[in-house]
Amino acid sequence: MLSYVGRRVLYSIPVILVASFLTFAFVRATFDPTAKLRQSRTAASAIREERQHLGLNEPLVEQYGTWLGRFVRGDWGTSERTHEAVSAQIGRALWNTTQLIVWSVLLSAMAAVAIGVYSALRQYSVLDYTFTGLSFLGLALPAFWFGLIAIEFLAVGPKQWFHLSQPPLFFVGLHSTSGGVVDYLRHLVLPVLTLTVGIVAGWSRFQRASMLDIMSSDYIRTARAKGVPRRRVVLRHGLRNALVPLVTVMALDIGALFGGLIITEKIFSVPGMGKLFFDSLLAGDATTLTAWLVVTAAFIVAFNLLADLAYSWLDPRVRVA
Amino acid sequence: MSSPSVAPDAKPARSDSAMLEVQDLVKDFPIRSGLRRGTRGRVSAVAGVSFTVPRGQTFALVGESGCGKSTTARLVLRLVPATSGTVHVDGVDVLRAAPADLRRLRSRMQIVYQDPYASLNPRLSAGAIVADPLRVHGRFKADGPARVRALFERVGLDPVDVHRYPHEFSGGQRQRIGIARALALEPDLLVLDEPVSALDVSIQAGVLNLLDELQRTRNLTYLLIAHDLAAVRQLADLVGVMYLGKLVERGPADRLYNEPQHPYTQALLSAVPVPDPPVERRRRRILLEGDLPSPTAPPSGCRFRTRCWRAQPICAEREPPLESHTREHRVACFFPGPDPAR
Amino acid sequence: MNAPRWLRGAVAVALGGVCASLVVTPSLADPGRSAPRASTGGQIVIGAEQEPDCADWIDACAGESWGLWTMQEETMPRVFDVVRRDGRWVYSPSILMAASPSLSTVNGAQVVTYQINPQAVWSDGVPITSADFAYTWDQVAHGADIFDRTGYDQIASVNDTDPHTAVVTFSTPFAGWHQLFGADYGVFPSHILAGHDRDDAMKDGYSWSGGPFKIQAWDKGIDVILVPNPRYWGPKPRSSSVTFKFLTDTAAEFQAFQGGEVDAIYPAPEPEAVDAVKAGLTDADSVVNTDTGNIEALWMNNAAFPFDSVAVRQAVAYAIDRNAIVRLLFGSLGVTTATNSLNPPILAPYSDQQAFAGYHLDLAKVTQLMTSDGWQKSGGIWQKGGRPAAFSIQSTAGDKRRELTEQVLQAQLHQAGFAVTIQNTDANTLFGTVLPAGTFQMGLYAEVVTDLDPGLCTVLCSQNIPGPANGNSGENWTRTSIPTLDPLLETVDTNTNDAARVNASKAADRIIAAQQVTLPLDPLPNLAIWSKRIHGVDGDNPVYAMFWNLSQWQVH
Amino acid sequence: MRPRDGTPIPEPEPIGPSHLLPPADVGFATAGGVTSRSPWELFRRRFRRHRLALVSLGVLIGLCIVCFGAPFFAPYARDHQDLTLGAVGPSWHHWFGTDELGRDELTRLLYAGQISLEIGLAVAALSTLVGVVIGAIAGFVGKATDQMLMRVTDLFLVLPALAVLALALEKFGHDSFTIIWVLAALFWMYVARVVRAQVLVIREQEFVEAARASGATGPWIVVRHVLPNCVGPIVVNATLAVAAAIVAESSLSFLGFGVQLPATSWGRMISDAEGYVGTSHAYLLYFPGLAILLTVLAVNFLGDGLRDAFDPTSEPA
Repeated sequence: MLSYVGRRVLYSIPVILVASFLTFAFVRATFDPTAKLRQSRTAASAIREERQHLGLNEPLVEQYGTWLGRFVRGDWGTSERTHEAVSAQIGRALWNTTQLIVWSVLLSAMAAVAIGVYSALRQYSVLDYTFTGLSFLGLALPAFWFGLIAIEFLAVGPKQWFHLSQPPLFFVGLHSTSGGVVDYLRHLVLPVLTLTVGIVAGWSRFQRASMLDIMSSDYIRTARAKGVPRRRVVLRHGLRNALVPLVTVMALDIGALFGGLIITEKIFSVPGMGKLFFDSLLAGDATTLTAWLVVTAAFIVAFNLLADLAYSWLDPRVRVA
Repeated sequence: MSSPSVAPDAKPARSDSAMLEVQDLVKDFPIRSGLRRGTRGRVSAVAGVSFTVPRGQTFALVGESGCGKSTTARLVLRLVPATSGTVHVDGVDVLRAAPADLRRLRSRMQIVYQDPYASLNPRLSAGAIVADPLRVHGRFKADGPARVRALFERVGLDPVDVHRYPHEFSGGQRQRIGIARALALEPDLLVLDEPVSALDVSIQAGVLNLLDELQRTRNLTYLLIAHDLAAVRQLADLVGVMYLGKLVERGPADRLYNEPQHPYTQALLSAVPVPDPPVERRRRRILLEGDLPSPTAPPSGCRFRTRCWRAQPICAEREPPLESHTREHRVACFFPGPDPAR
Repeated sequence: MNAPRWLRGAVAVALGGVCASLVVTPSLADPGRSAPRASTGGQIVIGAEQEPDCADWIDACAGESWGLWTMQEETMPRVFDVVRRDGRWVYSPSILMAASPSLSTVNGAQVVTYQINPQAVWSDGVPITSADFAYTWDQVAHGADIFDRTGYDQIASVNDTDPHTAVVTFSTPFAGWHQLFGADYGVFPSHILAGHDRDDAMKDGYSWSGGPFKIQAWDKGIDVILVPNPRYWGPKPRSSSVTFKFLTDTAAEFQAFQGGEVDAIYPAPEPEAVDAVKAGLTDADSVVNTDTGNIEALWMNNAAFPFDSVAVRQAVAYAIDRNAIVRLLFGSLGVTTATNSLNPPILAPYSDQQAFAGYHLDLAKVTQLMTSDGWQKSGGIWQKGGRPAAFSIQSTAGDKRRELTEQVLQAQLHQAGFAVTIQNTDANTLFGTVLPAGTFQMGLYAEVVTDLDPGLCTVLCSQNIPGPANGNSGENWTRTSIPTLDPLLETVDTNTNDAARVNASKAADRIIAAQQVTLPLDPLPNLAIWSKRIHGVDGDNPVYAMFWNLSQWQVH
Repeated sequence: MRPRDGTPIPEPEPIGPSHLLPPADVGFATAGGVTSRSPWELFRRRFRRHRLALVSLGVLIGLCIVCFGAPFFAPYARDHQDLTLGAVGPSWHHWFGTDELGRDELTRLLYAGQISLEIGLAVAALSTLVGVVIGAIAGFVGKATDQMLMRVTDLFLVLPALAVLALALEKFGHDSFTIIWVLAALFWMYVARVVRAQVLVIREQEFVEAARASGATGPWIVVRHVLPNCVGPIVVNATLAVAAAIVAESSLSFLGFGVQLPATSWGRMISDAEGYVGTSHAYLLYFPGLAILLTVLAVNFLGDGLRDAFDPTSEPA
């Protein structure tokens, strides 16, 4: 087991290294870190100094080497857009994004497991069909459109129809100036809802399929035949085994979320990773973009790793293979 | 049980024109594991097998599953690369043939599989399956359809069915499709990998008769793989018994069936029911104790010693060579001898 | 339920997480940032459609209007205010000044003397002195990575021997001296900053102030909270706090106002906001100010085909129904006529606001100009020497108003025989790469003037064409090069005699129009929208926006 | 597939690390008692059972006809402006209303559909082609080639898709041609993985060995024996890729990286109407969103039907 973990971890390192090099090269090829200087009315000497400082005149591989050296030592550079340490920027953004992810994942996981198990046990029941229909709808809804519609009908609409002084749900940022718990929750509902709709749809379909698969397997039939109570069979044998693949998929999806909330954060003005990326992209902030891409790729790799490990931990057969 | 195939006049028994000659064939599979995925050990699936099959004869390779007989069959056809040893088909070195030569060679040796389901492409019609080897070798041409139909007839299928798909045939019919495919290129050597073991007993005889008839009319050479001796009695001219990657006994079929020398052969034969009820009742069945040892760590000396009732200390020390018992009958045992029970 | 132990565990952890985060939530915000509750004026929340990148106002990272509006004008002391007097916007000495700054000539050099109000103090009680003026000038003129040194680099010295009098001596005449220590930068506290890295100390916000408010907390990406500066010597703020909430764009800003998340917005005049004003806002007031420093124009690359021909530039001007575009965009605000000068409305005294009035939709005139220039129509499109009159318009992607404008232009120009494609990129690429490099034919973007001094030389004088001489940093992106224009615009920049400036500026306007260097399109009205909850909002200011009297706002 | 924010990428099966791929749908037609003539016939029968999938196919074909036949079906000329009319809500003359320039929203929706569908179909075709080739090579050749190709695949999967898309479009410009190949470049890995997993299983089948034994070369085996047995998953994947590409394109448009005006796509139309939330012009937001919803829903149902129809383990009618 230890050697398996070790091998997986070791394998992740070159992936991250190559990914970071490609990212670095691509961002360098796309953006000129001195473009911002040219926009302001600074003399050409300032641009020359900046080029010198960033080593833009060196060969690309050498630039990458320097960058990587600094990066692993925690010096992620200074944002060209805000003159702030990139690590501080990303740290702050990560915290906000993480809040969205934690709530969405918690909610989605509970709903998806409940729906999946119910649908599998009561296959072809009315509710199963309803859930299936809803999940197809959830999968087809473009997140940004759903977000806007949600704002229209759950926040702005009610406020206008009932002449409220405040909308029932907030849709700007994660808290108000003097926010308390209720304020925080009112801010969370819409972005979390927007995220959850898509996630639950996918996960519940998956959980239903894997639960159906397990429930029709021989050992479940054996357990039923032996007279084990149905509830016990479902929970102890069925659900437990059906959760294994779901946990894996969840881990993979969560990894992708860290760099994947660009649209949700834009719609709800949440200053997270997605908004940081978007702002940096529009400002051509090469330093931030590079670090951002490497960090999000690292999250995906780390959660892939976690998925592998979770899978091998939950299903010991994999370790042998 | 009288076997028509052992009649000496039925086939030319000229050992000088050996169709298939296998020498010291070895196949090791590496076992990988650990952090660096290094080679931890080896599984000797085939550990030095030699035999010769004269043209027009049938060599039956018999042994429990996992003994390496199917691997040997695939090594002979070079479907898996051998670790060492040689295979000559009609004097041509198969294992060292250049790709172009190998292609030519392959049209002369074909294989019929055990599983009539997995061995037929479900997305192709029966006709297309039979025609596939012809197309591969560019021999389909204008008369292709006619040839396919002739092949269908030859193996006892209705040529009308060329457009049907494998799932629409019965198991026996499928096996005939597989035989027709193998015959399409008019090969000299057929490798039959347990050709009837997946079929119902009632159908087995039909397929075996077909194979027998084909051998006689086309002077085919067979390498017949089987897991029990009874099944091959009808076809076999020569028999080799394999245990854990090694031949333990080899010889003409009648000798081997009548005077088995190796305890393992005797054990295998004892499992075969005898049609004569009084004999059957008198017969003592030899039950092998224990499981087949792991091929990763075969027992020292004689590989069969762990399950052998005749085993002596020497069996653990040295490996018994495959020695002549009589002229063509060879046994790898320090204590060969007739089965006391028979 | 007979749930397995591990499942119970999972549920417990999940519930625990919910509870824990509920408990933790209040501390999500910095402990010190929850605004004081005991106050009469209440808390005001304003939507800002852009977050300033940094708060070091003289650094290259600053320079956005929202930086001025959200923090700078509330915390930095300045020498002049911009006020409306007799129907026009003029400079007026601020509360920092004891007397109106005086302009004189000493030994042939331009000298400006500032008398500092002895009551003026920083938030720590230290008086604002001439040393602060000297420090500010030194930082702008000699600092690294400065946004704009214009004017400050013409100052020879700042005499701060008298703490209450700053005497600024210029090396070369600078007509726009009113801007200095004003809206763009203000005055910096030398006693706090001198000897420190100014950029480090200021870029993420600062706690000192020389204005009515001070910055309590700038939560990047979320909001900035201002609270009254107790040491302010002027009128005390009425509200207990002002929060500027950062929203992603005009659309989000407007949504937030509609949804009641913010009390006031100052949106760019984008269609959705204009639309709402037209539809009538419920429980809200609004002000539309057309007397602004912003105009939208079509900037033609005078060095690139087909705009290297005067006739083509003029023909294009006759092919466009500019008034129709203005009516489409702002008709509902009562703005119906196009801008006819490259000097925006607040510079009316210095410009011929009707210079371009002669250009109006006239297809016959287009035909006449084009044929006389050697063009022939083929397939509905003008051709000359085998080249069609085809060009692309470039603008900032994602700007609804500009995209609509472009599509109308495209349709109108097509009618007149010009094949137009639209090619938008993000602002950074457009202003950082495309325009300086001159790889464009026609650009659609705004001219923004934040002071009351005319200064078209920067964008139209031939010596400011990006090139080796100015290190490619020139801003004459249209590559305008008219020998008779250069001296006039230089006079506007350097002559301290106001009458001479006015004459030169108006003459320049007429040359620009005659040559049809580039085409002013529409005035960009300022739009101030606020909830009826808020009292004290007193209209718009072309420089300081609706926030010019922020200290007088209060919640009803 | 989870076409959701940020992962607008087809995931036909929830795809885990490659060893997690369910080999479930690789059993071969063993359905007894079926008297149909060919797998194709079998497929058609199963598919016809799927009412919803049939309806979806009809909807999609209909959408394609009206969008690509927009010059015939659209009530107004393309980009016809009526500045004096401006934006008004749905009426008898303009069923879906008009936009700010007085352009008929329905007409615009049809022409926008051309671009959305075009991008969806082209991306699906291109990414499937690339994915099949790479997956087949990796699976069939194996060893170092497989290792290398799979590492490249992993690398592509590790990058945050939407961000890289936006970055790439920033670099290469955003005409629909660029959007297509950039999307395809980030979509092929899913097909490649599925095909590889299939090939890995199929190449161990005895009929493949039989073909080798008869002297068939690698390409022959792949084209004649291996790929025909992967058709199901490939087609299902390609179908879902259409939906994912449409959603991905609309997401990019929403971020401002869509096609250049006056051309427009459904995503761009939503993006343009973003600011009208809570105003009387909110109808401009509804129709393009419904168009995307309808298309993606239909494509997903179709994919679901195809999956069942191709799955040999599903019970016969």
